[in-house]
Amino acid sequence: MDFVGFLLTQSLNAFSQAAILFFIACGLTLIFGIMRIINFAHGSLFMLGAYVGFSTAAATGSFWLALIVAPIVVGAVGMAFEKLFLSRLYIRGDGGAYLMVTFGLAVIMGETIRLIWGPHPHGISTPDMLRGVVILLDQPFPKYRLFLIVFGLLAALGTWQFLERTRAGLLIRAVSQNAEMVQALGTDVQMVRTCVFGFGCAMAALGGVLAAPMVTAFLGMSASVIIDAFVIVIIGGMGSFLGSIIGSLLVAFAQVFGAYYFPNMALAIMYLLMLVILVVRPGGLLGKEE
Amino acid sequence: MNWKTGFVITAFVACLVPLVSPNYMMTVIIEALIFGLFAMSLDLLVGYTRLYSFGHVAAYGLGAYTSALLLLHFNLPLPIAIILAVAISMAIATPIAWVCTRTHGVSFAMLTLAFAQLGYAILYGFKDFTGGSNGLAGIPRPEGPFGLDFFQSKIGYFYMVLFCLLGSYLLCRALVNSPFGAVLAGIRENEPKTAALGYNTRAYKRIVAIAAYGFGALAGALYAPFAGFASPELFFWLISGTVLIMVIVGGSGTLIGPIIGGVFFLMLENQLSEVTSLWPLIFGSIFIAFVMFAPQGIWGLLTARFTKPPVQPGSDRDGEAARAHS
Amino acid sequence: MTKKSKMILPGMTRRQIVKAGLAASVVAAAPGYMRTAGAATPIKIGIPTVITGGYAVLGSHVMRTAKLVKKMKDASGGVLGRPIEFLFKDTQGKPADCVRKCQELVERDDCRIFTGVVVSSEARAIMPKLDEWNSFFISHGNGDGRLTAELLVPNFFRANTSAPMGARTLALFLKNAEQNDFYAIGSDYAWGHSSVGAFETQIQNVGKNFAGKVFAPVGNKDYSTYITKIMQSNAQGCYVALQGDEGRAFYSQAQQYGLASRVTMVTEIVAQANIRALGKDSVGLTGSSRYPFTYDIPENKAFVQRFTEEYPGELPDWSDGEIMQALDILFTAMEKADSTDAKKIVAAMEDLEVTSVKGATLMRKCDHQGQNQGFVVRVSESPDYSEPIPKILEIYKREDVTPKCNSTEYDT
Amino acid sequence: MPILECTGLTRRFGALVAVDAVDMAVEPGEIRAVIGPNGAGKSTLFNVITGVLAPSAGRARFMDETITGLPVEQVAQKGIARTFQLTHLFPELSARDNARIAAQARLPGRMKLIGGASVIAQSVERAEQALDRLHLSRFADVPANMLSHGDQRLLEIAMAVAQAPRLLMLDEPTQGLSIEETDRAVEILREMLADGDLTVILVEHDMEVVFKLAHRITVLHQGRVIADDVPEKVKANDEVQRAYLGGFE
Repeated sequence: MDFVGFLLTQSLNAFSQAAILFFIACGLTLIFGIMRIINFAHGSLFMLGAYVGFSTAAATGSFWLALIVAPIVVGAVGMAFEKLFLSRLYIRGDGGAYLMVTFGLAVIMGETIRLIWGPHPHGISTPDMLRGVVILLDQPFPKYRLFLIVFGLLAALGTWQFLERTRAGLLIRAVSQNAEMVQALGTDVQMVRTCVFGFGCAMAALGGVLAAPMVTAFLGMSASVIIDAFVIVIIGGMGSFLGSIIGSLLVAFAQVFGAYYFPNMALAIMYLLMLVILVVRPGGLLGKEE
Repeated sequence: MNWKTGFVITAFVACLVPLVSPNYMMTVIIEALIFGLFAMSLDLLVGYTRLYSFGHVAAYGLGAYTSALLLLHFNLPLPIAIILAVAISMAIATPIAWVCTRTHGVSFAMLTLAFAQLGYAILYGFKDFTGGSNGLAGIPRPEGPFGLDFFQSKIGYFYMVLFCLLGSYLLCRALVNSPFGAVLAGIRENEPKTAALGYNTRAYKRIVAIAAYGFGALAGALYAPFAGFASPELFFWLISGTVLIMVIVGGSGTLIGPIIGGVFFLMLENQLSEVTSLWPLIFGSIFIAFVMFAPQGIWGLLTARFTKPPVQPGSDRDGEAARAHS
Repeated sequence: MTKKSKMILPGMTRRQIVKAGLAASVVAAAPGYMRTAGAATPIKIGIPTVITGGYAVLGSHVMRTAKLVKKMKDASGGVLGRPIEFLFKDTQGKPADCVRKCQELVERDDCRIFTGVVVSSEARAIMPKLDEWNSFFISHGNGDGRLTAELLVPNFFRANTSAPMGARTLALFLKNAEQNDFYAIGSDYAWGHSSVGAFETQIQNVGKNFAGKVFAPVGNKDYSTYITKIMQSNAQGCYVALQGDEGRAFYSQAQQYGLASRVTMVTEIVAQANIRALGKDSVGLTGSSRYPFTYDIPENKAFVQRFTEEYPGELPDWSDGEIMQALDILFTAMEKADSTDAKKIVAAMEDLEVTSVKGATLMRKCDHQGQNQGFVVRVSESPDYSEPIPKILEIYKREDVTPKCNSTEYDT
Repeated sequence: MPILECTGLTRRFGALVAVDAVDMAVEPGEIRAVIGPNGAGKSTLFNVITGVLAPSAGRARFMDETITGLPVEQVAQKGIARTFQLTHLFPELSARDNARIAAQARLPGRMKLIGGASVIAQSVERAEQALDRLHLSRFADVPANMLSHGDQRLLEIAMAVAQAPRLLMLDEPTQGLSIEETDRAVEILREMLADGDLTVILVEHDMEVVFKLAHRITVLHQGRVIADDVPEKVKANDEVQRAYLGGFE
C-alpha cells in the first residue's frame, strides 16, 4: 500500500482507538475534577457496561438498545455507590480512603460479574449496518471504526458544549474550582457530585459497550483498560476535560504507530511519553499541579 | 523507653513461630513477612512524608530481578547477592527519586507509576536478559560467606527474613525519630513552611524516597531466591495499589501498622482462597469496611484504647479551638 | 497527642507492644483453624488452576471435567481401588501463588501429584521444585515447546499437544495449499514465540515462503496496526498464535476489516469458548485443534455424551479434552506402577501408550512428550448444535506431528 | 554598619510595580516597622528579601552578603527568620514539635538520618525556651490546629524565635486578632523584644502596635519609601498623613 494510504489508515485506526479511550478517560477526569479522587473502579464499571450491554443485546437483539441501557444501569450503580460510601468520606478528605473504597469496589465488581455472567467471554456482534468496510485510497477500513470515530467526536463535542454552555456545566466547573464557595452560594454540591460520578460511570459503560464488538466482554478487560485511562488523564492533566481528549489522542497515536515501528517496545512507548510530559509539566498538559 | 522491651518480646514471640506453626504454614508466613517489610518501606513515603507512591512495586521488582540475575549469573553467596541487589536497586532509584521528588501529590503518584510501568515494559523489551514473560526460574540459594548455609532450609530462611524485617524496622524507626525524620514530618504537614525554616526539602524527599526503594528492594531481593523464580507479575502495577492499601489498612505512619497490614492480608488472602472462591468479595468488603468504620487502621484499632485523647486547650478557649478546627 | 503528633516522639506503652506481639502470633496461628482437612485414604491430586482472575475460563474447564472424571472413576471403583480427591487451588494465574499453593499441597496435604496448571509461566515456576518436593506434574495444556526440551525436568510429563506440534500440524496441512507466502502473528509470551518460531521453520520445510512475523504485547486489545502489517506483507496466508481474549479481539477486528477475504488465516488453537463468543463471525475459521470434540472414536463419543449429560448446554472445549486425556494417562500409569509415588509413576509412564479422547497417545521416554495426533479443523455451522462447531478436515499421524527428542525441531 | 541593607530593591508584576526602588538599612538590635496602606507592597518587600520572590532589580545585603537570588532555605540559613501574613504551621503536630522543627533548622546535625539524640535534646530545649518566651508552654503538647487563632499567630513567632535568627521578620503578627488578643500579643512581643538581642522588621498596619514596639519606621506607599524615620517624626510627616487617608487619630 502506498505511504499516504498507510498514514490515513493508521491515523483512522488511532482515532477509532482514541474514541474508546476517551469514554473511559473523560469520566475519570471529570470525577477527579469534582471530588479529587482517582476512581480505581472505573475499569470495572467499563467492564460492567460491556456485560450489561451483552445481556441487553442478547435479550433484545439490538446493539443500539444496549448503547442506551448499559449507561443507565451502570450510571445508577455509580450514583448508588457514591451516595452510599464516597459521600460520607468528603469531610475526611484523605486520598487513602477513596483509594481503598474504590479499590474495594473494583474487586467486588469483578467478582460479582464472574458470579452473574460466569467466567466465559461473551460477544456482542457488530450491528449489521456497521459490518463491512469502506474503501479509502484503495485501503479497506471498517465501517464500525468509522462509526466509533464519529460517535466519539459527537460525544466529546456534546460533553464539551454541555460543560461550556449550560448552567449545569457551569455549576460543575464551579464546583471543581471551589466547592466551598458554591456550597456557600446555596447550591447542593453533594447532588452535583453524585450526578457527575454517575455521569462518569455512564460514559465508561458506553465505552464498554462500544468496545465489546471489537474485543468481546471478558473478565480481564477492566485491568487492561484502567491503566491506559490513568495515563491519559495524567498526560492531559487531572480534572481537565479537554486534556482527556488530547490525552486519548496522544496515547492512541503512540500505541498505534509505536506498535508499528517499535513492536518490541510497544508497551514502553506510552509510558515514556507520560514520563516526558510529567517531567516537563508535572501537572499534565492542561492541568495545574495539585 | 519501654518500646524496647516490647520490641524484644515481639521479636521473641516471632522467633517461636516455627516451633508452634505447622511446617506447611511456614511458606506463607515467610512470604507474609516479606510483604510486611515491603509495606513498611512504603510507609516511609506515605505515612511520614505524605508522598503517595503508585509505583512502589518497582522497588520490589527491581530487588527481585537484580538478586535473581546476580544469583543466576555470578553464583554469589546469597547474603552478598541480596546486599548487592539492594545497593544496585538504590543506585537505580537515585535518578528516579531525583525526578519524582520535583513534584508532590497526584503528580508524584503518577510519576512513580510511570517509572514502574516503564520497568514492566522493559522486562518484555529485553527478553534475552529478563526472560520476558517467562521470567527467571531456578534461582539458587548458594551458601556462604564463611560457609553459612542455614538459609538453605526453610526454617533458616524464616529467621533470615525475620532478621531483615526486625533490622529494617529498627532502622526505619530510628530514621523517622531522627532529626531527619522530624523534617519529614514538617514536609508532610506543610512543605513551603519547612523550606522557609531553612530546610532544602527536595533533598530530604530524595533521601527518603531512595531509602524507601532500598527497603522495598530488600523485600524483593528476599522473595526471589525464596520462591526460586522472578516473573513480570512481580512488577505488575496492581501490586502497587495493593501494598498501598495494606499500608493504609494497617495504619499509615506507624511502621508497625503496615507490617501487620501486609502480613495479615497476604495470609488472609491465602487462607480465604483455600475455603472459598468468593474470597475477592470478602476481601473487597473488608477494604470498604475499614475505610468506613476503622479509618485509623488495624494498628489504630489495637492501640486505640491505650492512647489518651489529645490534651484539650484550657476551657476558656474551647470555642476558639473548635473554630481553629473548622 | 494525636496519632500524627506522636510520630515524631512516639511514646509507646509496654502493653501496646505486647498487644502487637500477641496480634502477630494470633495472625500466624489463625489460619490453622481454617485449614481444610483431607481424608487419608483417597488419592490426592492437586489442581493449582485459575479460579478467579483473567484466565478463569480455562480453569473452569479443568475443574468441570476433573469433577466429571471423579464421578466416573469413583463409580467404576476408583484408581488402585481408592477414590480420587481433587484439591482445587486458586493461583489467579500468578506464578508466585502457584508455587506457594503447590508447596502447601505438598507439605500440608502430602499431595504430590499436580496437573491442571493453566499459565506456562506458572508451570515454569514449579518445575524446578518438583524434585525437591518429590512430586509429579503432568501438563494438560502448557504449550511452550521448551518444557519438554531444554527446560525438561525428570518428574514432568506433557500429555498435551505442544505449540510446535500445533504449528507442525498446520504446516503439514498447508503443504498442498494454493497460498505460497505466509505471515505470522503471535502473542508476546512463551507460547506465542514457541508457536510462531516453530511455524516459521515448518512452513519453510514444506517449501513455502515465510513473509514475516510480529508479536503483540500480552493483553493487547487493538489489533488494527497488526492487521495493517498483515495486509502490507501481501502474504496470501497468515498464521495466528493468539489465544483466549487476544484471539477473540484479533478475530473480531479482522472480521471487521474483512481480512479473511484477502488473507487465509490459520490459527494455532481453535477454542469453543471463542467460537461461542464470536458467534457466526467464527464460521470458516481454520486451524489446528488440540482437541476437537467432534473426533469420531468410541472413547471420545462416550466422553462427549457423558459431558453433555453432566453439563447441559455446554460443549467440551480443547482444555476439557486435554485434561481428560492427561488424567486418563495419569491413572493408567498409576495402575501400571501400582503406586502413587512420583518416581514410580515416572517409570511407569515412560513409553506408556494410552488411548483416550484424542486417540492413541504415546508418552515418549526420551523427552516425556506425549505423541499426539494432529487435528486440523474448520469452524462450521451444524444442524445438531445451536452454535458453530469444529469440523475435522485432516488428522496427521503422531509420529509426523511430534518433534525430535529433547527438541522443538523436526527432521523434514 | 547595618545588618540588612536594601538598595534599589524593585519587584514588578507586569505593569504593576509592587516594590519600587526601595532603599532601607536596618541596624543591629533595631526594631524596624514597615507600614503603609494595603497594597503598599509591604508583604511583597518581605517576600523579595526572604527569597520567596526574585527581585526585578536591586539587591539586598545581609551581614555584608548579597542574599538576593538565593533560594528561600538558604536565606533562612543566613539567619533570617520570618512569619507569614497567613499563619503557616504544622497543623497536626504538637506546639512543641512545631517549634522543635524550627529550632533544629540551623543546627549542624539537622540532617542526621539515624540517632542524633543530642540534636533532638538541644532543639527540644530551644523549642521550650521559645514557647516559654511567648507564654505557650502550657500548650506544648497541643496539636497546632487545636490552638486558638491568637495562639497560632504566637506559635509561628515562637517558631521564628526558636530558629535563633539574627534578623526576625514578622508579617502582621496581630493580623485577624481581636482587640484583647492584640493587646495580649503586643505585651508578649514587647516583653520578648525587651531583651534587645534581636533585630526585628515588623510589617503592621495597626498603628497602635507599631508605635508601641518600633524604634524606627519605614513608610511605603505604592511601593515607594515616602518616609524613613523615628516614630515621632513619621507621625508628623505630611506626606505620610496624606498617604494614610484618615491619618492616625
